[in-house]
Amino acid sequence: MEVSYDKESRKIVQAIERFARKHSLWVLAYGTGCGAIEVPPTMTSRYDAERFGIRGAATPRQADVLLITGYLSVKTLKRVIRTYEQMQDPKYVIGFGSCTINGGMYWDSYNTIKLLDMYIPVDVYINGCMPRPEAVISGFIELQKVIAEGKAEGARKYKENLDWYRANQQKIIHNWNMPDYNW
Amino acid sequence: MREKETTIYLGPQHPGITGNMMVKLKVTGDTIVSAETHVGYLHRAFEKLMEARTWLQCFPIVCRICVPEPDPNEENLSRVIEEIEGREVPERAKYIRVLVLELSRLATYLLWMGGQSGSMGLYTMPQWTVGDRDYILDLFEQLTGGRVYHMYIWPGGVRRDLPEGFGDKVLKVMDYLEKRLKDYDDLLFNNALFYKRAKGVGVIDKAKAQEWGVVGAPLRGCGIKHDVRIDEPYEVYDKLNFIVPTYEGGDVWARAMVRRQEFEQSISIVRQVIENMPGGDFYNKIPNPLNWRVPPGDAYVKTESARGEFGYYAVSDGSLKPRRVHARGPAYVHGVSLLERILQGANIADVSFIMNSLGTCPPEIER
Amino acid sequence: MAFDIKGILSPFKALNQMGKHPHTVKFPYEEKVTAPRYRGLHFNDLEECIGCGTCSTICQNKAIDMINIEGIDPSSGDTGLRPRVDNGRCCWCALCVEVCPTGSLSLTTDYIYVTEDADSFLWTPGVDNPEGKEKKSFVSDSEHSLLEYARVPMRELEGSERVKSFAEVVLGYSEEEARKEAERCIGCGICTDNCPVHMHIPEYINAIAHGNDEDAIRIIYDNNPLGETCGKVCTRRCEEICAISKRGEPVAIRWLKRYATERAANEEMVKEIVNPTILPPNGHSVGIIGAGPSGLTAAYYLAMRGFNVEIYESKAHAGGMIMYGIPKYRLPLDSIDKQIEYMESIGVKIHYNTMVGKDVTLEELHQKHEAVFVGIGFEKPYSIGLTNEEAEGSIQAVNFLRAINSDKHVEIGDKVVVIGGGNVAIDAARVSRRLGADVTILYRRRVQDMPADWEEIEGAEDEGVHIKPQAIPLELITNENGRVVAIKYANAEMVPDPKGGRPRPKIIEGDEHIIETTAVIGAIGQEADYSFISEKIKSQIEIKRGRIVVNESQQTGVEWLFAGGDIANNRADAISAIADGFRATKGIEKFILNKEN
Amino acid sequence: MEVKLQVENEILDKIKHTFHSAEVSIPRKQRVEVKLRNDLIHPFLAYLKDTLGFKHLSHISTVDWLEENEIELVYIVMNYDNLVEVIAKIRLDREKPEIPTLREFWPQIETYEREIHEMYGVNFLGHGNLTDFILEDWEGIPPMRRDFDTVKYAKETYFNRPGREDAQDVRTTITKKSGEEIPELAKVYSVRHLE
Repeated sequence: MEVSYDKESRKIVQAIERFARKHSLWVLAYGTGCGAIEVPPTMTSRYDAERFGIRGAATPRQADVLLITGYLSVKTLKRVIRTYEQMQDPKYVIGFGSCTINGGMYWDSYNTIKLLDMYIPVDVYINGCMPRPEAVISGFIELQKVIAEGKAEGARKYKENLDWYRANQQKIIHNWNMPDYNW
Repeated sequence: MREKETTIYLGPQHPGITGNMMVKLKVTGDTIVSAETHVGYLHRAFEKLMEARTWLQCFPIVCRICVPEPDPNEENLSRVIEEIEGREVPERAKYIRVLVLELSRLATYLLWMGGQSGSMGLYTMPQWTVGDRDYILDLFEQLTGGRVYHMYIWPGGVRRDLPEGFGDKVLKVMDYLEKRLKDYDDLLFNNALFYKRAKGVGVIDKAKAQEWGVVGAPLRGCGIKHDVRIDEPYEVYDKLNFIVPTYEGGDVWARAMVRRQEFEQSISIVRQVIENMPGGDFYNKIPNPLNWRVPPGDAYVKTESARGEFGYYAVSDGSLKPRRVHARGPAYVHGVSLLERILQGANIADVSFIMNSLGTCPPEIER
Repeated sequence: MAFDIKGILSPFKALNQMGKHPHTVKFPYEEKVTAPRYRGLHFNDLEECIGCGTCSTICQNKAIDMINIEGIDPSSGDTGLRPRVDNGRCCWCALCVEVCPTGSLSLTTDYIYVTEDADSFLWTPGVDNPEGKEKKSFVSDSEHSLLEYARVPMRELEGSERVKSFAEVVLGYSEEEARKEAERCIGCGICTDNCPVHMHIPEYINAIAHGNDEDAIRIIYDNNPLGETCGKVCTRRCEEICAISKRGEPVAIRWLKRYATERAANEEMVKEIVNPTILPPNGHSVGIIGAGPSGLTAAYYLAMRGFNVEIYESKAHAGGMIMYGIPKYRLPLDSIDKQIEYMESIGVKIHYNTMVGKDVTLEELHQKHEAVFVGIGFEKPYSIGLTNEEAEGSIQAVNFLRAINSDKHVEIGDKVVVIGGGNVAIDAARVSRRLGADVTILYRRRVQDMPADWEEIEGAEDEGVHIKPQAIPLELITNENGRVVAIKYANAEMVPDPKGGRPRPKIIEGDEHIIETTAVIGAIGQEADYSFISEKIKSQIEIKRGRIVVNESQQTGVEWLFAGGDIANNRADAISAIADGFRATKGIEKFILNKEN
Repeated sequence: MEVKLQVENEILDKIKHTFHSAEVSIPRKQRVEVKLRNDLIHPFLAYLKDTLGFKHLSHISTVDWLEENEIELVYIVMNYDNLVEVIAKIRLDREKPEIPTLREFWPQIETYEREIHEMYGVNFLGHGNLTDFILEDWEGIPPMRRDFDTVKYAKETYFNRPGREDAQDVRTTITKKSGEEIPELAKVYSVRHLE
């Protein structure tokens, strides 16, 4: 049911929404690359990311954040796209590590994608190879900031530019036998 | 009542191990009839990339082959080059290498303890062990400059000497870990729940173990005493005292107990290394890396990693770049063909449990 | 059911932890200090960096680009480029740090780089993080650097062995030594900028490192036909700015050139290996005065381009100063012969014993040839300006060396004093030593001020030459027969130059000494003899401080007259003369072909 | 120090005695290297496993000798009793690399052969399951073959982040300033990117 607000109260509701969202970032437990090795230390006792409301979620439908921990092979990209499309709004993507930015050390590999944002929208990048837990937490804090400012618009961008993203995705995934999630 | 056969896809989204892979299970009820592994989600084509890089440029790459335990890769590649080249390694460098390898083994075992207990729902363990593993990573940071990827062991020795007072720091962490091991015992290894859960699960047939290509802790968990550190001593393992524990049974429990004993042995090795650390050079310098050619030849070397025998086969054609470097990780057998075999008859809940106990590491399978 | 007190109490164990410092790092409220050798983001000391690009070469991720930066201009020994790191590629392996020849590049303790903008990961260390200087952690020092900073030592004859004959002092690299030395090169090419000829240094060194000496020879002969001479006696300005020399000994560029060129043992082999493309005769003709390095170079390349080239040489042997000025223990006659014969074999004609101005005039040459190149060099010594200078036993070094190199006997006795501190003075001293004399060098300034090569000075000292610095000669003392028997000199102290130049020697009053001597050799410089140029032509060319003024293609004020070598540049070395000859080739070719159209 | 290679020499003798055409050498302690005729690899490994007790197959490695138009298969088998490893090498024709499968000896060899088939295009006759292993829907030449150019493929297939076009080549910058002209034959030596 759609509730209509006037302009002022919409602003207030949005602010409350964003506050709530930023303090409950459930991360889909999908370690896609070597970066996944720094996620356990971040999540466990030493760095304890749960202080920020960050914790793991087992299934895409319950998760808010898709943490792309490093390179994606073409085979994984297909699964990641599927996972991302299964996630419910609001959803955010963090590109973790150099290889999500410009290929990193796999810049000449035939099997890994180089620019993550050509295939799915990315809200925050964490640089490093690999990023330390402190950097991961900084990335999440940055994401919280972006959410609070209302700038984390990745999911909307994906919807609006779906054709562009699809074209890029299908350029490398030859056998596109995936269900359509009714965008 | 006839039970219907169902197909379940486990993974690739985090099956509970370090990396992504998928197991396609055919089950009737809760019992697995057959399992089929699907790997390749983490394939980066390392072996191809190495052929396009100079020998030295391979080093930042190889450590990424096995994410939780990068050091055996560096050590292996260094040693295979040294063997082709006939390069001598100073004694001190050998000791430092053993120190790094053993610290890395401890870190891996701590991560494994977390994974093993996490996969049976015991979530306190990962909080402890992964947190404690961080102290070892701190040591690595002090020594090598990197937490996870060290790029520290190089042909001819190691990259930097031990920092001031490093030995004491290591010993302090060793004391701490030894103390913590009692807690781990209370919570996991002496836990009746764990014993009941793990005994008789994921059994490897002792008679078939060698033919199946089982190595490392799973092999010793079958009661077969083999360890590369003893079989073909490398670095200075022949000068150190340690025992290779074996357990009978070939099941998850036996493998866990083997690793627990080895954890203790590793602490002892680290202490011996610190105590006997010789002076002298830590590095027998290679020529200018821009012009460094390795003479033609080939060699096969292996290391006992925390998961088992890690072998490198390298071929040089005398140019600046390797002709071929082939990494053979233990998980290549454990995680694919062996897993398929021993999953038959197990329960669905056992899959991740067994995968953990075999030390399955997809990035190492696919490279 | 039994009452289990232990089971009830054991959870309270957790109370043990109360008040203890928590194990959790409270990031971001509390920073965890990174290790002193942590590998984080880059920092580059822009002042130290010379833009050699080795970091960019070694990077297996192709993460480093060399870019122009505003405010940093190229200079000698600095390309003006600076590295920029793509953090979307960098893996913090620090290989770039390990091979940085200057040690300017390092990694810092900074590692947090979080942003929404994917395009912001290109950054220039040092420019974008000047504060990184305080945070350097993983640094390169000579101990850990992967570059080899020590040179493969050159084998030489022992000092006592050397003075016995005119045998070549330097023995040359063996193949193994040469490969090892060539491997040290990082191939940046900064050295080529300082070489007057701009020889392709990294290329031929790389060819040697690859084990392909013949390619190295071909590359050397591309713009230097006297590569072997340069390999033995070059003043090697290239080595002064070698990137490795920032922290170590420069790559032995000269010795490697020597090694490569000596691989071709005779002129047939040189011709076979170099296999130059000689264009068919184009009907044009060029005359060259003087078969010194500049003239020979011009002749060689002009001949290759199809010109008819004729050299007029006043002496019986070609080579000019490299033949008559450089002692044979540095540059043996065989080697010169080999190079000259190779040139003649490709079509260079040399008229020996033909003195322009005497046997033939400049005007006649102009009639015969469309262009004339003058490379006569400085043959006329400066007078030493002392009383009794003309006395018997007082010789000029150039004349002395010329005589010795022409196999003539010069009577110098057993106690020789050489005046001067340049290479000629040292050569004269070392030659005298080989003739069996006890030699003393008197030099006005300090040893470190001597213009001679330090290797030469060291060589002289090894051979037992005494060097008396800060000694100003006053007069030559003659005996009743008018023969020099002693020299009087005064010690000097160095006083600062009021104009701000280098310190000047000032005679200490009364501190005068006399050395007995059988011969005094003056070596304080030379000048050119322009008497062959007619007044009419002289009026059209400009001569400044004894040198002919030329444009960038070595053309003088008279359009058909080109000049090069010592008479056109003030460098006073063979390589500059070769460069002049090489430039003149292009200038002459352009001049003649333009005239044709 | 003299190394006693008694065990190795015994194995060497036995192999030589049984397979006359094999070239056998001992590169170092605990290693015996054997170069074989292609058709002998099957009986050879059977002999090693059943008669000499080499029960453990460490791995099969593949080397592409593009220039010689051959693909080399390297079988490394180990005997846990005397701790010696035998490295057996055969060379296949690169145009049509075929060899019977060895599935019957070691079950895990199935995985190895699948990978080699995928990465090098070696056909293992009688294998029965040479399907996709690591790659998915791969088209074109097998990627580990040396004539497959991964840099070119990556450039064509994936994207590169723009903004780095202003990069300068150091050598070119210097020659531009000094006016040096590098001849063609020297250019191969001025390539600094170790390519």
